[in-house]
Parts: sequence; C-alpha cells; structure tokens
Amino acid sequence: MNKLISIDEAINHIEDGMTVMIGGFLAVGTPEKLVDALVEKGVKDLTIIANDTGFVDKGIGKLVVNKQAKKVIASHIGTNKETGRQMNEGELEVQLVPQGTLAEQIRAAGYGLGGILTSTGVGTVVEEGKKKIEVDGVEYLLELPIKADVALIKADKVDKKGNIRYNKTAKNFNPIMATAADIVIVEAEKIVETGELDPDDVMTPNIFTTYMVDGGAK
Amino acid sequence: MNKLISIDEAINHIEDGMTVMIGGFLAVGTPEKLVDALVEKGVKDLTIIANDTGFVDKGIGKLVVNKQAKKVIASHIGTNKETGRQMNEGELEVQLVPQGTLAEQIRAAGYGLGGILTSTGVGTVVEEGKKKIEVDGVEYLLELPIKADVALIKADKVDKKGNIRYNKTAKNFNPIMATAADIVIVEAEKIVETGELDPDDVMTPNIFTTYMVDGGAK
Amino acid sequence: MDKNQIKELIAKRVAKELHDGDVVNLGIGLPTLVANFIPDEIDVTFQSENGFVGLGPSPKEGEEDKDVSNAGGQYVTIKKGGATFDSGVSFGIIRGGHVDATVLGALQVDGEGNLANWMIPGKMVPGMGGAMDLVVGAKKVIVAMTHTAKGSPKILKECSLPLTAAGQVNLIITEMGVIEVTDKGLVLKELGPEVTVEDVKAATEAELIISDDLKTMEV
Amino acid sequence: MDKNQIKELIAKRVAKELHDGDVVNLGIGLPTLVANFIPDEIDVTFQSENGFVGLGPSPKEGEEDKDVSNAGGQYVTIKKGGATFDSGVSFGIIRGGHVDATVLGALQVDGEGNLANWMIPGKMVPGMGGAMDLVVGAKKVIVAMTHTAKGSPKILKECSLPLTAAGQVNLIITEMGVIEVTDKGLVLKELGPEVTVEDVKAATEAELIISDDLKTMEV
Repeated sequence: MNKLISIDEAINHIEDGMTVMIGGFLAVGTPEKLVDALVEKGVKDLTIIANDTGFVDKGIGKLVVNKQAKKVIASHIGTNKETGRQMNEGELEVQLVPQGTLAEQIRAAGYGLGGILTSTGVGTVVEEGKKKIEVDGVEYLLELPIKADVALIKADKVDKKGNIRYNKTAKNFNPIMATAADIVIVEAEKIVETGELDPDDVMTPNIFTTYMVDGGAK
Repeated sequence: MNKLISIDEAINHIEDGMTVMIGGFLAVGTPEKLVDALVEKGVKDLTIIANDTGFVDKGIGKLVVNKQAKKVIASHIGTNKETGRQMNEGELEVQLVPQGTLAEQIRAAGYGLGGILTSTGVGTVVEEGKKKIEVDGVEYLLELPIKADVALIKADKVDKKGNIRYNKTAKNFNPIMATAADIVIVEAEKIVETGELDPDDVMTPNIFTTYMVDGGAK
Repeated sequence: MDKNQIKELIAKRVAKELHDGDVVNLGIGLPTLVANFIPDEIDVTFQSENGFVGLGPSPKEGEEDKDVSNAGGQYVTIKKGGATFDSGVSFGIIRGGHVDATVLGALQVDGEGNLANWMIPGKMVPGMGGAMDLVVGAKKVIVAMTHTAKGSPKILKECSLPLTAAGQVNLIITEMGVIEVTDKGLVLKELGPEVTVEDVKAATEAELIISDDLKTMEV
Repeated sequence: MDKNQIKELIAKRVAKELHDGDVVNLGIGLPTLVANFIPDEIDVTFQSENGFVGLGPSPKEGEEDKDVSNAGGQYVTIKKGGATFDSGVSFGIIRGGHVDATVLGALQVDGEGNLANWMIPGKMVPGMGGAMDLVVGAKKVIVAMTHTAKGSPKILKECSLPLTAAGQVNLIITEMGVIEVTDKGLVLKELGPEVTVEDVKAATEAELIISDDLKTMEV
C-alpha cells in the first residue's frame, strides 16, 4: 500500500460540504501547502474544525477569506478579522468551544468514547443546550465527540509506512485530529524510509495515516 | 528542588491503608525495586490499582502474596493464583475492570475529567451499579475517575528535572498513572543530566514527577 | 484430524478473512497461530493491546528484549515501521474502531452474537483483560475455536456464562464450518472437511440457517 | 505612575505569589511580564497551553524556530529540561490541577469570584481560547489588571459580561491593591503605593472588606 500521493491527489478527496479538521495553533503546525491547494481547488460549504482561524494571510484563515467555510468550530477567532466580520454579518456560523474541551471532544471521537464530563464552561454560555451530570456533588457538562470526514495534519517527519513525528509546538491539535477523521492526510516536511523512526519515537502510529504528501523542507 | 532520593526514602511516603497505583503489564514495566522495598517495609491494607497482579514471584504479585493488599482494582488476575485464592476465600476484595476502561478512568483522574462514556461493558456484569447515559440512541456506561495517593512508575530514563522516557512495551499504564496520584515515584534504569532528553523525546513531562529513584541498569 | 491439525485448520481459515492493509488483534492461544498463515502478498499490521503495532515473530533465544512482550507476556519482536504507545492510546485505537478485526477464542457464543469468554463463576475468574474493549471496538469480531468442548456444544441458543459483550460477534470459525452472525440468526456459510450439515447441526445447540450457497471450507 | 510603571508594579507583585517548584501559566499581555520578576533563587516552570513546559525568553533575532511559539503566537524558546506535548496533554495538565497558578487579565471580576474576560457581546467576540479551562483547572487563579478601565470600576458587585468561569478567582492584584476573594466577600489585604483605602473603595463597585492586617503592597 503506497500512501504517498501528490498534493493534488490528496485534495481530490475533499468535496463541497465536507467536515474538515485542520491542525495548527495560530498557524504554527498548520499544513500550509494542503491549505493552499484547498484554496486553489475552491471547494465550498466546508465545516472547518480547528483551534483557531489563523490569520487572513496565514494558516486556516485563508479558507475563511476565500469564503469556503459555512461553519467554523474553534476556540479562538480573534486573530482573523474576516472570521468575525463573516460571523457578524451572518455569512458564517461560528461555534466557539473552550480549547481543552475541543481537544477532548476530538480525542473522544478518535478513541471511541461516547463523551466526556468536564467542569470547564459550567456557569457560562458554554453550558447552553448541554446535558449536565452531577457526580459526587460536582456539576459537569457532558461534551460529545467531534469527528470529521477529513483531517489535514502537519508533520515534521513521516516514514513511508505513515508513522508520524511532529516538531516542538507544531504538535498542538495535529496528533489528536489524526485519530478522528475518515481520511487523514499528512503534509510532512520530510518523508523518510520505513525503519528510520524508532518505534518509541513515533508520535502517531502509521495505522492512522491514510495518505501523506511531501511538503518539502522550508 | 532535588527530586532524586533513595528507595528507602521513597517508600517512606507509603503508609498503611493508602491507595497505590503500580505500572506494568504482566510485570513488564513494573518498578520491581520499589515493589521489593514495599514488600520489605510490609505496609498493609493497601488498595492496589494495576493492570494485573503479575505473578507470585514477579511484579505486583509479590505484594499480594505478602498479604499487603485489602483491595485490588485490575483488569486481569489470572496469572497469579494467590490473588484468586485470596479473593475466593474472602481475604481480598477484587474489582475487575476492562483494561481500556481502567486506562481511561485513570487518565480522567489525572486530566481532570468528571468521567467518560464508553460502550465497553454494556450488557455485561460490568454495568452493575453504573449510570447509563444514552447519546444519539446509543447506550454508554458512565465510568468515573480513579486516582491514587501514590503512583509507582517504571522508566527507562529520567533526567534530574524529572522528565521521563519509557522503553517499548514497558510503557503500558506507566505514563497514565504518572498523572493521577498525589505522589509520583519513578524508578528509572538510568538517571541522566537535565538537557539530555530533547523536549520532543520526553514522554511524561517533569511536572508530574514528585520523586525519582535510581533503579540501576539491569 | 488431531488437535494440532484442527487448530491449524481454523487458523488458516481465519487468515483468509484478513485483507491487505488490515489492522488486526489476535487473542492469546489459537488466534496467535493466525499470524503464521498470512500470505506474503498482503500486508497485515498486528496490534498488541499492551501497547504497539507491528507485532513480529518471537525473538531468537538470547535475543529477547525484556521490554518487548505481547499481551500474553511472551517476548516478541517489533517489526520495522512498528510503533509503541501507552495503554490509553492502545485502547483508544481499539475502542475507536481503528482495529479492522479481532480474533479471539470463546467459551460460549450464541445466536444473538453474544460472547462469553472471560469467566466461569466460582471456578475461573481471571478477569476480562482487554477482551471487552476489543469485542466492542473492533470493526469485525471473529471467534476462532473448536466447535465443541469435551463434546458439548459451545454455540448455544443463549450464553449461560457472564457475557464479554452483547451482540458483537460477526463470524464464528471452527473446524466444522464458518458461521456468520446475521440479523436472522446464525448462517452456516462453509462446511468443514470430513463433516456433513447434519454433523454440524448435531454439534450446535443454536438454530443454524444453512446458506443457499453453502461451500466447502477452503484453506 | 505611567502606564508602564503600573504594569511593572502589578507584575512584580504577582511574581511574589509564586513559589519554588510552581507550575505557572501566564496569560497574554500584562501577565507575560511576570516572568521577568521571578527571583533567581526560586525555580518556577512556565506552562504554555499550546503545548509545552519550560517557557524560556524570546529568541535573538534570526534565531527563531518556526515551530516554537507561545500561546500568543510569538516566537519563544524552550528551556533546557522543558518538554513538549499535544493540546490534549496540555489541557489535561491544566484541567487536572497540575498548574499551581494561572495569571490572567480581566474585563470584569466580582465579589463571588466570577470572571469575565473573553467577550463583549456585539463588539468583541474573539473566543475563549484556553481561558475557561485555565480558570477552572488551575489551583490558584490570579487576576492581574489595572484597577479601572477608562475610570470605570472593573471589580463589580456582579459581572455584566458573559462569564469565563463562575466563582474561580482567588486573588486580584491591581496597582491599587491586593484583594483576596473569600467566602465572606472581597478582602483588601494590601494597599497600593500612593493610594488610600478611600481611593480604592471609590474605584471599586463591589463591597470591600478591609483586612485588620492591611499592609502596604511590597514589590
């Protein structure tokens, strides 16, 4: 099974109306080449799940500026004015989620949990519409899994079998999102031979990787 | 802050009646020197949380044989006949938990979740006494966090700041347990200087490590 | 067939259920043998629930790594391109549906796809280990076992032992045949060598629907 | 005091709340300055919620690593002995109570320890980012802010803006004083330089209990 494909082939798996998770934290660890190719292809009505919407000219923000999203699920949109503008003018639905809760919801989808209980958001607008569950006198919100059709992941290294290694703070949501989508596409700075990564050095096991593309070194 | 102490000093933190988590999977990745010291000290009435109770002469089983446990929470006790004997004769309380559920319950305690929903155990004796929650027509069990007073962890390497690296399948429950106890004691085969472990190579960040002991290379 | 031939037959037939690219977890005992019968041209990744993918063969004597074992505690090897992880990730992989097939033995299976394989009250209570998670989480659950135990049927109308999971079994492979668990009940799809449909019916307590397209088990 | 002196005063006073061995998360803006005032003899580990512990100073120009930034997106460094991890682990650390103190700014705080710092409806809706998790999860929540905004009190009887969290604030440090949130209400423990108790009361909408042991803020 050859998982290494071209960026164009990879992007062909993304269609109008799909739900797409994209890694990165303020554009650090975002697969920019996949995002650029997605902008170029111009698929529409995407639901984008990400920590934030980056900047107007960097990271996930480029998709928002190009009006390819109908909905964004994120913890923060403040660094991209266009997201706020589209939201205020009713062009874009934005669902704001506490960052730690978003991470757990994605992990829950990837790891087969029906949901998790968290205190985060209790007593705030975040609890609206959610089931509350009391355990030992403490009130928690039941937060449900969030999964996607496709996850776009940024790696430092990937071996040809699909084992992934991330660099420093470019991890953020990437390892979690890699577990929670039907198709996982990894943009790697370096593609290495199988066996070059020691089993203990792998951060995302090969079984999660559907495809990988060569992002080239910067 | 010097976290490196002797095995005797470490064991002095464990008292009669405490709840102790111990890493390992059929004695692979169990901190044997800490267990031996605990056997020697002879503290009693422990609640032991572990994947399994190892063997009569290896791993956690030695504590059972020495009658130091009043309760065991584990996924498997079949490799240690003494655990079964004590259970059948009413000398020891044994709570059996599916392995994946046990891992999530410990993680939930370490990571501040009020519980998690899982399908594992639905329709079996595991669901007895547990709250059932339906989400989108699927029934889940609410499994609650499990934490401990002390966790005994086996590492391959630890740096002097407390950053941990595990070897191969000796990870198992160790990284999760390291998050879920008031006092975390790490037995390392090698103590290395701070800085020898790259930040990307650390598997358990230093902030979880309370104390470490030199387990010596085997 | 002697005992070993029976085991080999079952393991060989199970191997044919696995596809290129599959992630598979093999239980302790008979299921372990399946790894020996994967054709060279297909790439199957074995997951070991104690924490890795890329389970390889046993090491040569003297070359064991004390920190590399399988879920039964035996020393094994990790193949090139394998990856290790903790129990949380391991069962995330299992529970999250990232394991294509799990192969395990059974004490009892029934027509509803219920499985009992972890305890006999008052007699044997080893614990469920990872079995409950595997059976609930894996996309396909294959029970691989001898058809009867000391002459008594193990495929029952209703399991009498405590369940490992309710309604999760997809396929039962024994030396007497291949049985699919369907909404309508158990369907005998393939007949083992040296047996007749009547033999299988006699050795099975549950109702059996005989497939219109009944074949002989090929291994 | 000019604006910078005020910020420095607040940051210096916050620094005195931190102890040897503490794990601390500093919010964006004023709280970031706290790192500059930790005495050499104590070892404080800074956690950055985008995924590491061991936050170090800004890199020299030209020495930035594109993959090492803080939660504000600025290039930073990781100290020797630091460790990186994903967002799941990062917020596990935060939610699980492994962060001893979080220091953050506020739009409003009230006598119940409620905090509002993430949105002004119809005007500014940046999102809560990691603030809600930090405020709920950290053992001690320190609000570090100027006492008023354009002359209007920010310490109110009741927050009017959407809350970040209910009842989680422990300590409020401004240029006018140090205020502890207690079961009985807000207690003024220390008085800022150049102000009187009456000044603080006038600039605070919430009721203030004046500590019997009122001290002058020492920095």
